[in-house]
Amino acid sequence: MSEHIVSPKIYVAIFLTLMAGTAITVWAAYQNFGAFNIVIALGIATFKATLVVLYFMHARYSPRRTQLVIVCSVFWLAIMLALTLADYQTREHTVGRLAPPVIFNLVRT
Amino acid sequence: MQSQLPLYPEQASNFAPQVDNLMLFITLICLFFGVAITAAIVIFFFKFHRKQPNAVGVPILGDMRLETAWLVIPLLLAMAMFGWGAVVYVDYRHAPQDTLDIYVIGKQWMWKAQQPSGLREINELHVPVGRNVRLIMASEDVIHDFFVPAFRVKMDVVPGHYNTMWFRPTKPGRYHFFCSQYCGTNHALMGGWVTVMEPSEYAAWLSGSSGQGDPVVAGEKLFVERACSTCHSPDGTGRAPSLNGLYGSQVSLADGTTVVADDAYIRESILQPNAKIVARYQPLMPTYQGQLTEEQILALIAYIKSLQSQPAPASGK
Amino acid sequence: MHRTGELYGHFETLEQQKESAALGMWIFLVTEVLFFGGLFLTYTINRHAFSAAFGAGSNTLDLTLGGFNTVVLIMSSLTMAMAVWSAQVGKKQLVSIFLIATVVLGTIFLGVKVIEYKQKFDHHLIPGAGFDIRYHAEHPTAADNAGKIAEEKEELEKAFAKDPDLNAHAQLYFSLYFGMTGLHALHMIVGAGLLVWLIKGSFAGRYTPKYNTPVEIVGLYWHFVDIVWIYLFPLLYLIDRHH
Amino acid sequence: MSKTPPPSPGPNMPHEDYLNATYGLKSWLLTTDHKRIALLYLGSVTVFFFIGGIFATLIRIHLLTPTGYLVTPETYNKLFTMHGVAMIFFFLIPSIPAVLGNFLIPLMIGAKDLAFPKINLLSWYIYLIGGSFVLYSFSTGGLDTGWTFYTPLSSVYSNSAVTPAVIGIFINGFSSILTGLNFIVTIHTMRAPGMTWFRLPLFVWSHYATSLVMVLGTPVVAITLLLAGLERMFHLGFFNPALGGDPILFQHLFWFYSHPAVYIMVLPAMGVVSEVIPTFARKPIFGYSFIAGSSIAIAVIGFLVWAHHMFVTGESTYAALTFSFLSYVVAIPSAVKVFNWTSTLYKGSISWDTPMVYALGFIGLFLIGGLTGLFLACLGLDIHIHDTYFVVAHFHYIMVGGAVMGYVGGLHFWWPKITGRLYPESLARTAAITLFVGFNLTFFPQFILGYMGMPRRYHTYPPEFQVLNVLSTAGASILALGYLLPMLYLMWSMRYGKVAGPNPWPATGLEWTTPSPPPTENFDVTPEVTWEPYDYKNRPDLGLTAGAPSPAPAHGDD
Ligand code: HEA
Ligand code: HEA
Ligand code: HEC
Ligand code: CUA
Ligand SMILES: [Cu+2]
Repeated sequence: MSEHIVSPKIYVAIFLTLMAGTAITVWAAYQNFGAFNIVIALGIATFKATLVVLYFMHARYSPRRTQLVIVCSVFWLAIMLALTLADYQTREHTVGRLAPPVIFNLVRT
Repeated sequence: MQSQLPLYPEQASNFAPQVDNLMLFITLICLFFGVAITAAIVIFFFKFHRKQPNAVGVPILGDMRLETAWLVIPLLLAMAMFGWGAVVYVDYRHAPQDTLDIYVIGKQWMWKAQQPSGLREINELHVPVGRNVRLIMASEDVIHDFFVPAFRVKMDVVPGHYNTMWFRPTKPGRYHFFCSQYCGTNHALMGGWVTVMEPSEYAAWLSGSSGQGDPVVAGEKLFVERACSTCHSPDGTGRAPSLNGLYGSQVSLADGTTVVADDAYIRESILQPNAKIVARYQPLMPTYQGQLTEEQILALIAYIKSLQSQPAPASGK
Repeated sequence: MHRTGELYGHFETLEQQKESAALGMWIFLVTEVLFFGGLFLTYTINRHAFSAAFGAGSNTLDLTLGGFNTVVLIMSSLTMAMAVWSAQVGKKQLVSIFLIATVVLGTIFLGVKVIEYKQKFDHHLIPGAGFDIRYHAEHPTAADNAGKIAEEKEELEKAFAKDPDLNAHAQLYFSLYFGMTGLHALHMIVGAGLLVWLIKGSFAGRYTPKYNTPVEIVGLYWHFVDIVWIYLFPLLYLIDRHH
Repeated sequence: MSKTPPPSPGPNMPHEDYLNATYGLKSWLLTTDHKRIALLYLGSVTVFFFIGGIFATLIRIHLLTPTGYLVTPETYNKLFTMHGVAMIFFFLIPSIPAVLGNFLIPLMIGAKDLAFPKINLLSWYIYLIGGSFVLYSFSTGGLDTGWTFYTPLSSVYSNSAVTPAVIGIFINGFSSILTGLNFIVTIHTMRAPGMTWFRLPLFVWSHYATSLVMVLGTPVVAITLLLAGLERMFHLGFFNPALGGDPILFQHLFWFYSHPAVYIMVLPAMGVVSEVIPTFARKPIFGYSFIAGSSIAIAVIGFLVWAHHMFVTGESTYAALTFSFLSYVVAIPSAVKVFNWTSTLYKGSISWDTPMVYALGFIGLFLIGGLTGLFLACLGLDIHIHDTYFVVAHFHYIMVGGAVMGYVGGLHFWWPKITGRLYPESLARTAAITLFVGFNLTFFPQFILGYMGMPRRYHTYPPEFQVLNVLSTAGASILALGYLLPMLYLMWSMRYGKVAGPNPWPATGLEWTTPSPPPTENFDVTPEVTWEPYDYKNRPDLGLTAGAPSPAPAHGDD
């Protein structure tokens, strides 16, 4: 495992990109893109996080095994989020959590 | 009707035979695998028992065809179980259009139900045979679960959500229902009876005309039907004071005062139980306001008056 | 477990030792991802159910402070990466300098966080009996800009119109806000402790091109904490800024 | 395959081993030797097994009569909760990994220790701290939420000592995480020369899979219980509907860990069985790569099925369909294992030494437990049997009949290696059979009870259920006796047992090439592995006659 030394130039370039990302995401927050606001905010965050992982954390130059570990973490997080949200998105029978409580008259007696 | 050791509860709803058939199907498949594997182990065990202390076995590393077979065949059988189970479940989760809707509320530790006519019951549920019944359920506190083994159905009752379940009773009778989601101290006591009635009887019951004749007899019947008896046991050991010898006696209250137990007091105890709390008891009793006709209240009072002969209980008097 | 120089006795080579340490840290970070993942899931589901309340809560946060902190934290990531580089190329003095810079930036971040918490406290935004999301709008201090306050009031009324239970649901937002930023801050504090330990080692000149595993491992951790913030910042501060 | 392992020292050659290398309490409490830490764990998980077992005994005595005369409802609820918590979090999850895994993984792969010996010790201390919190909760007010801690009961309504218990389990989670992390790294980086992935013992594979689950799942339950604890302490509303939260979310988060956690409990036991069967059938395991692969498959697919515990909570029908389907898929790798173990017996040279009795018992009971899992995974059936004694019987079959049997069997198998002494064979065999009989009598009636409709967690039940409950209690008494025996004779054998020698069975693993008990550094020289796993044919050093000369292995699959 000969180690790869990332040059400070790259570090600074990444840093500047991250700064730019931060600026853009703050700017975008004030624009109205409808539902896309969330997508944009999280998209930029993911872009930034990826840069940090790849360069600051050297994942780009790491052994395969490390890269696999990273992929796994993202994958398992995705399982948790996706399957749970799928349940919430496809519920039919429960009247939503905010629904007018028709039968609350009964509940309160 | 059933033997000492029955293997399944009575079948009293449309789902019961379906679930039992499913059970039989899966049991057969599993029996097959269970018996086959156990038999193989026993046979191999004896047939290939070590003959000399130093003997080793024949090295067999594996077999692709066998591996494939026992990957694929169980998978196919599993899919059959899944498919059949899914059909029953989807049916269960989608109530038909023409249901009789009954509201059910679970709270620690009792069940309240309200019939479409507005009539209310506690720890009891009356339904007509042959009608599709849908329960719309909510909880006041923690998660409960409404479970009728004879119907083979259950559904959690979740605070903040409204869950529904449906079934079609197929056989008149009285069946146990339980709370099947652990909900605290008296989880095991949070049950009652579902009464499945012929439609005409049900209609009569709804109109309250069942309590004709002697008010004491009617009152006694109500006392059981309305679950008074689940709390008020004659010997005063339950959660509530015994009502034996109550009428006309001095009752000491939690606030230190005493009252004479007359008709008005008993009436108030039934309709506004929290107005006067008996000493040493918790204000557990639910209100029956709006659930009893005046006639029924009178019948209950008449019944409580009749309980003079038995010895007076020690508590609260 | 005896030890020869930097090599612990149960390892055969320094390479093996370094590889193990790095893999260990990466796996630890996986557990951290899932740990924060549980919080993110809770956040997502509640945000979906109570978007008005979460929007209102989000708008009470101070974007200037949050943005400033984001910059500070990313900068600390840069200095951390530079500390690793310095060790790799054998510039022993730079290692100490960059590590100290990192710890200073981390402390600034935590300091700003304290200011923000204090503000929430003053504005009655701590979940519990005293919680009142209207409090600040109704009790502005002399320092507050009157126009902004009026705007805030109007926004709140709009939100209350959408969700009459706003006060209850905004508490959920703040529970999550304090939960998530609190756990993040806790990680920062642990990281700062590790940095101090590294700085001590660097003064002794311990980290060389041959042996710099501790710097690298702590670096991984520090960058991870940065990544968490990269997500927390938009989720807590930014979404629903537009009106 | 030409080289043979180095000859091991004779049985009676005195040597310095990990037990007698240093003396004194301090040398144990500050040890970083994985073997000593394993013994520290052995002691502490046994304490929790006792505690959990005493609760179980009280439960069973109470349920003798329908009204239950022993304890009040509150106490009963505390009993089964504390029974579940002690048994799951503090006994079964750490049992095999932290005791046998800790002891054996470095030995099996030819390493001097785990990759992070200090972290290994740390994780034992974390376990103790977590355990103390939980014991504190048990002794001050108890815990009555059910081991599942469903909200809002646990976070709002319960009057018992929930907060310390939740903190204790939260802390204990880190012990599990660190153990898993240590194993994964060790298996990746510490293997001896020649120990390739496909030469790893299946015990190591199953621990690798277990560690994956520990590392990926445990953090989620940690944060979940932390949130529930915060909710309780500060009246927050994450899961409390009265404040806007959602109790179902808690269940999702809880089961995201707790379903995979059942595989933390059973995979290591499967690993034990995969070692024991080839040893006592004296032949290579059938389908090595399938058994190894199925461990990984169980660990991965096991993460996709959690909401099968929530079929009647009102989760979406689509979600229920998905989770039921995947639950059936995850059953397939378990099936593969059972079939391969059974086939391994074919044309073996089978003995019925105690570990083998346990292993065969494991297969039988795991089979019943696993197959009844298929009933529960069936959507239409689960609406009837959910939260009844059917579920209780299902999981005891797997966890007690399966995992605990595997654990006790494994302890017997490696006892000579751990202590250097043999246990009394016929007594041990008797105990194993007693356990098997007592176990079935205790839990089989519960399947029928469950189908008849007896809900679980009931301190009182309708009288028609009494007969079966009495049977179950009777079985539990036999079971208790069955557990008492090994505890006594194993302790006895530490001093008085026959000296075992390095390889009493004989078995093929690397751990058997070093003296018993092993020296502190495990091997006198770093071993080099030149043989395939479970290979009896090319191992003249084992001193076995290869029987009739057999042809080259047919149908090699790896
Ligand atoms: C070690 C513990 C362990 C293990 C390994 C398992 C394994 C399985 N479990 Fe179990 N389970 C628990 C412990 C465990 N479980 C516990 C503790 C609970 C209750 C929690 C609580 O509520 O308190 C529970 C509850 C539980 C439920 C929820 C019940 C309910 O509350 O309504 C379900 C539902 O799907 C389920 C299913 C399964 C399945 C499909 C498997 C499968 O992995 C089993 C696979 C094995 C086999 C199938 C046997 C071998 C196969 C063959 C011989 C071939 C034939 C196979 C086919 C034809 C497919 N389990
Ligand atoms: C690893 C897990 C594990 C283990 C090993 C056991 C072991 C046992 N369990 Fe347990 N059990 C659970 C996990 C486990 N259980 C869980 C998770 C629950 C659900 C909890 C909940 O609902 O929240 C549960 C619930 C549960 C119930 C249902 C309670 C209810 O729903 O109301 C019952 C009832 O019979 C029961 C019985 C037993 C018995 C008889 C044993 C026996 O195998 C125990 C035998 C062991 C001993 C007895 C101790 C050792 C022996 C000695 C020291 C000898 C001397 C002792 C005597 C002479 C008494 N358990
Ligand atoms: C959930 C349990 C419960 C049920 C059901 C219940 N009660 Fe009660 N009842 C109590 C408790 C507890 C008290 C004592 C505390 C109080 O006064 O509220 C009480 C008090 C009373 C009293 C006053 C007794 C006295 O000693 O002064 C009367 C009369 C009474 N109940 C009648 C009834 C009748 C009639 C019914 C059915 C229609 C009924 N109760 C159903 C729990 C119950
Ligand atoms: Cu209500 Cu259990
Ligand atoms: Cu499960």
